[in-house]
Amino acid sequence: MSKKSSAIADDRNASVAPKTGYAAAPVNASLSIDQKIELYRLMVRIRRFEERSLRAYQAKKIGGFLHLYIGQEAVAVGCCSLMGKNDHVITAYRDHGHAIAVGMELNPLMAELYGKVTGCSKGKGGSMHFFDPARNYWGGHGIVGGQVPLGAGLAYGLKFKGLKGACMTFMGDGAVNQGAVHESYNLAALWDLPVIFVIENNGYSMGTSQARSSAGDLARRAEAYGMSWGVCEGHDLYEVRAFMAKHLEEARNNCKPSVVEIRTYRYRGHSVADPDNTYRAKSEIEEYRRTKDPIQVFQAKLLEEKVLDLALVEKIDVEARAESDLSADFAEASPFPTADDLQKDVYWEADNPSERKSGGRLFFN
Amino acid sequence: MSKKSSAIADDRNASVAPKTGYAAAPVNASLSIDQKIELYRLMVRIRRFEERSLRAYQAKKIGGFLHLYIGQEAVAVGCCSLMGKNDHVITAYRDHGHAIAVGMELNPLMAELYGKVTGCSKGKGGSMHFFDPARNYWGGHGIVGGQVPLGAGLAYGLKFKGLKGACMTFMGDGAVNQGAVHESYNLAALWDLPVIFVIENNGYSMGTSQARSSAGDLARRAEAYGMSWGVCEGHDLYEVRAFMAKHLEEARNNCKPSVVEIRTYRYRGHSVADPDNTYRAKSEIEEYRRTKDPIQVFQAKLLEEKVLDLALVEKIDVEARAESDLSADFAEASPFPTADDLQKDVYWEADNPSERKSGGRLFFN
Amino acid sequence: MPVLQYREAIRQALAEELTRDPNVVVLGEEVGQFHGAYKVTEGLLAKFGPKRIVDTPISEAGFIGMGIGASMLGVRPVIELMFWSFYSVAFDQILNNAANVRYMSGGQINCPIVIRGPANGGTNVGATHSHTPENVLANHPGIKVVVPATPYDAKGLLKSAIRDNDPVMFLENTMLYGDKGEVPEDDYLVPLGKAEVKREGTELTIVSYGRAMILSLAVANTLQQEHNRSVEVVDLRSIRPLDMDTVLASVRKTHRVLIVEEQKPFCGVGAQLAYMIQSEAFDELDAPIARLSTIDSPSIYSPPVEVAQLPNTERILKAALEALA
Amino acid sequence: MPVLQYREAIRQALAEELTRDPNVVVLGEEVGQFHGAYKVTEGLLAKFGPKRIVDTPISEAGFIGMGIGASMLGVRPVIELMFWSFYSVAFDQILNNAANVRYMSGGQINCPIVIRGPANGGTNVGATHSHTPENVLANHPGIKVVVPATPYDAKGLLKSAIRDNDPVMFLENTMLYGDKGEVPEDDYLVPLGKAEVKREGTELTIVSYGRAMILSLAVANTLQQEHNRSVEVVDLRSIRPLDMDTVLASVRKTHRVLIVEEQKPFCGVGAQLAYMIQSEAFDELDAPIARLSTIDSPSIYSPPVEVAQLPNTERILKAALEALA
Ligand SMILES: Cc1ncc(C[n+]2csc(CCOP(=O)(O)OP(=O)(O)O)c2C)c(N)n1
Ligand SMILES: Cc1ncc(C[n+]2csc(CCOP(=O)(O)OP(=O)(O)O)c2C)c(N)n1
Ligand SMILES: [Mg+2]
Ligand SMILES: [Mg+2]
Repeated sequence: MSKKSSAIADDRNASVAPKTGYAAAPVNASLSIDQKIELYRLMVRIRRFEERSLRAYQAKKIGGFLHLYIGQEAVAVGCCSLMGKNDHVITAYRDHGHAIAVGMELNPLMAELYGKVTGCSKGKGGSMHFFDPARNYWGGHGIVGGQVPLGAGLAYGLKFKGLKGACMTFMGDGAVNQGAVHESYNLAALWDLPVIFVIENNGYSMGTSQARSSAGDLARRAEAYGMSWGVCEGHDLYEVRAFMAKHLEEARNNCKPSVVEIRTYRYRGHSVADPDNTYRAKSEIEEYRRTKDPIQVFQAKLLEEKVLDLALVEKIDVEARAESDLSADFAEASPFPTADDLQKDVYWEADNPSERKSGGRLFFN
Repeated sequence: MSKKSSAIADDRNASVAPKTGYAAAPVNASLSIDQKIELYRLMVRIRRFEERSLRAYQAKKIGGFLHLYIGQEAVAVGCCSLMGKNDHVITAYRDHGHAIAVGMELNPLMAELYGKVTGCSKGKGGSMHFFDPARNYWGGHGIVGGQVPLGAGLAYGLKFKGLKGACMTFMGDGAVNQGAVHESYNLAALWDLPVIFVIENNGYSMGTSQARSSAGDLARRAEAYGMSWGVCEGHDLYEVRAFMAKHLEEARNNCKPSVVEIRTYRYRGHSVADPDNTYRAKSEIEEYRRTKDPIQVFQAKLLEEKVLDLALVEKIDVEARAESDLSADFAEASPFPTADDLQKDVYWEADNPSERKSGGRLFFN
Repeated sequence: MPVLQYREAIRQALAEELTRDPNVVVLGEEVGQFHGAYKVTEGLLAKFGPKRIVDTPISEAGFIGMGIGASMLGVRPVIELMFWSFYSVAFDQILNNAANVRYMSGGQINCPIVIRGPANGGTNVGATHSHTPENVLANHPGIKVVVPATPYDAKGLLKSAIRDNDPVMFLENTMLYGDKGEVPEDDYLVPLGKAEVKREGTELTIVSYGRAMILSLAVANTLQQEHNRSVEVVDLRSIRPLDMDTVLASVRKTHRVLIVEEQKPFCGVGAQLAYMIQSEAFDELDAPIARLSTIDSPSIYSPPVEVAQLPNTERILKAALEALA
Repeated sequence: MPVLQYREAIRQALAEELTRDPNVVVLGEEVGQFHGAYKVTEGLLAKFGPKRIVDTPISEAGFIGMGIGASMLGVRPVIELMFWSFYSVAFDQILNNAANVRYMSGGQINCPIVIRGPANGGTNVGATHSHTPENVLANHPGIKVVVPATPYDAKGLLKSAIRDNDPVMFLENTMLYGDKGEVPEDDYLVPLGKAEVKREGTELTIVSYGRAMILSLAVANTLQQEHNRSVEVVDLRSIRPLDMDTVLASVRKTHRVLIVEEQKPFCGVGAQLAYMIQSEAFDELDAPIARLSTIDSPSIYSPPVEVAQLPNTERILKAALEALA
């Protein structure tokens, strides 16, 4: 969606460029007003989209799991906003935020949740399996840690082809204890793959706090492989961008992999169907929401910078809600796949019968 | 085999107790002359056994793989000589040394290599799968890294049962890059399991040098999990014992796991059938053999200590050769299992039909 | 008799065995504080404490392998896989270590573990979360495989599985967790490897297990009521050991067979059954053995199409009518 | 025509495809400096350099997953598993990622990888190293599975596999690496999914593949020469896609079937074949479909007993005579 627009943007001199802190980091200082607004808008769109999807889930329009990203928006938006042409992204099942952050439209995303043929994966993947290779977005993966070797492979592919790019490979704090993650760390470090392993540490894997699942510090495990690493706070978009820009440069320019931990928080249960009261206090959530909500934090900064004013804040919100509603309408109006679609998109050869080289049966009963 | 015996042992005052270095470490200083001789003898028996098995392999008496431990004897003997009643050992496929070090007789080992029913695993496991649970020896495992979670589990079992013991979980330098190893590290550190992960670093995984397979230092990866770690030289039995004794105490007494790297070297190819000239120079092997052969090194020390004299050295060697030859004769004379044995030792229930509780077919065709 | 949910029946089996045998320990992701992703283990942590009910990190290869190692020392771990689909990351531990360690040690080592959790489609969780690996597991000698369909069987089979000295893979079903049935409070066992004729009939034998069996039962009733056809339904309950006698007895009675399974067809359990039935009762068959499986593609997310992909009552009815024709 | 070993035929296929397509890369443990554990890749490093021939650490899940990721960007990795048995530690990457990524992305992503290596028993390496996972692999839609038996087929099939846009699992055999046969030097392809009648006959169809097919051929010759019986041998070559037409045509000719496979029986490939044959050619069968598999236990080490466990010529001859009786 969403042409750039704003009252303030027309009057650029009115904005106040921040001189200190992360906002002053080159990668942020160089942002135009429009760009800042768009970053803000992206976060709002993610939030409103997910809130809308939650209502659809409660209305039983959506099945299976729905892992909401609410509270973590600055991570995906901050990271993905730094992507150049040859930069790639892959993540786990909590993948809505990244999808929107790389520029996917809401309609195919909502339609995917509804299981409709107009969905980004034709209704075949669902919430956990959003993909948009054309936007360098490689999913959306349901097996904890399973996407991490793929991320190393995307980086391998970039290097093999001599492209100057990096692959941001996202995972949760619970994923770091999967063996495949460590195998990937070693391969990346051994072969200098341009990959950044991004641990989105929201404190919990389902109902298990970091302390109950992981010995030691998370990103620091990079040291075991002689890789560089870092930690940053994930509620401040400027901080995420400033921090990730360095790691991306290292990856792109020097093929240096790294492991980074971005501290964040999810407001909702692990997935919509899961309860949320056995392992953390409500007050913990409230405290975060009050002091560190990434949208509020960035809004406050942009208000201060006079990039936003309250009217524009309101307008962006209204637009995002409307867009989300429209995506739900779109999804609702779209057709389901049919049983005939079941065996499409399984084999390239079956989908391209005129180019099929093999014989015999591909499917059985 | 092998009652304790020696000319010198009768004349204890003749021996010269070392005052410095690893030999003076309490765990070594407290060794009796007989015990020292037995440690030496164990190494010689391992070497002669394996040399004999190599000849049997060349004579096509033995099939499959034969991964010789020659050159690494001080590691298994040093570590296993420290075992108390509740200490356990598990290792990979290069498992002959550990088997002899925990006290297994040569006959069932050689018979296992010959695939005979008198073998320690009834001819079912072969070289890679020696077991002797009665001696706390849990194998002998063919999948690289696959034994490591089992080792953590043995430690878990000890702790669960309230026993003061530790499990030494051996692996090669190539195994450290398997995911299951890292998952085990995390579990051990998180739950304080009494396990020592022992990396026998012989410099190569098949034809791949450590530098070509592993980023960073090996044992140091323990830091990633907040575990303690250490490195020692593996050609000096005294050093191995002094070093491991500390780690064992920590595990037994304080349930503190650790990762240790013991630097060693194998003289032979990865397995008998494998060539050995593509990845290392002959001179490298010769150099090690000349300066660091664990049997030579310990022999020299014990000669100096007057624990051994040349006659006894010769006697031990002759006995070990004879014992090895006898084990080959035993193996040769033993019967093979039969096809009827194939389906024994698969299910406990099938082996104990009178106690069988289930119905139906356990086997198919 | 008390009426319990399938999940409660499993919980009761766990609680009874935890009480009976101090070596039993329940391990898995979220089994403790979170009460289990599907609430099967609800309340067990409070009752048995953290030594017996252990929350694990997300490290299936690690903690399953650890369980196997502990079992060699006499601990009896009952390990929850949040989804059986996650066996994919622990495959080596299960199918090399658990399945082979007894054999490779010449019978010296027992591996009394149970791995349990749901293995099914139907809840719109897509291809990565909908594996039904009973065929793959049972392919490996050394392993036992159980798939209970009712609360009664779930409790009785799980208690047998926990007391079994061989590694038992226990495949539950999220779609059945809420199903209710009579479950005795006492200490009964359902032996592994005993099929049960869940419904008698004369014209067609449906061989099935798990939720597909429940659906087959419903179809058999429809066939009786609406088509006046008499269908026998054999519930295998165990895949390995396998009670072929009960299957063959039914085939000799009806002379027609339809196998219904929630499996991807290629080399599914139904294939093995078909091979054995034709091998051992060839002359008893009045028609080819029919088989209804999940439609052969990765599991789709789209809720209505997933229903169509699985062996639903409509598809079973159609297949049964064809088999009866 | 040049006579090559099976391993040389594979090497030639690799070299030709490496030359043809700059995106092809060979990855695996010891494939470079060590020339491959079984010398299949000997000389390739010298010829193509370390960018194209890559030695990996022992991290099958890591480097197979990496290969899958790279393939999504258009690299065409041919990954050697030193033994197919080691797929156990990479199972998730193969059967969730490679098999499903096209589907879950609604057809947006291709995964043109080949995973190759030996999958067989017979060399006394015991239970952990003797898996034959063609059934498990082919169970998963999205995956293709090929098992060549001859040098000619090995080269032609591997070249097809490398050019294929779907993930192809290529199962070789250490016992066949030294076998020799005529292999054209030119750029021929053997298409996936085409069985071949390796020997014509009229009284019995043996359906087989891989080394079991080679043994079956020998037995068929013995049966002709010593028993005057005429046996047709169908070599499947591909397990998925599967050429049922050729199988069924042979069954319609001979009316008797013996399936010979180096598989653990429960849910092996032979079970699926038996189901399909009886389903599609029930009335053509003069006798139950017979099947000879590996004797059902973990693979034994003891060399002579391992011979007895596998489908050797003696066992095949006995089974064939029974099937002909
Ligand atoms: C291999 C595997 N094991 C378990 C699960 C079930 N599971 C899904 S998400 C999750 C928690 C992951 O937590 P984290 O990595 O912190 O990500 P977050 O949900 O916080 O984004 C678990 C246990 C899974 N999908 N895959
Ligand atoms: C999972 C797995 N991958 C590969 C192999 C083949 N393999 C057996 S031993 C070995 C090298 C292991 O080297 P290291 O761990 O250093 O032990 P060492 O042989 O030096 O004792 C390899 C690659 C295997 N057995 N298992
Ligand atoms: Mg988390
Ligand atoms: Mg080594």
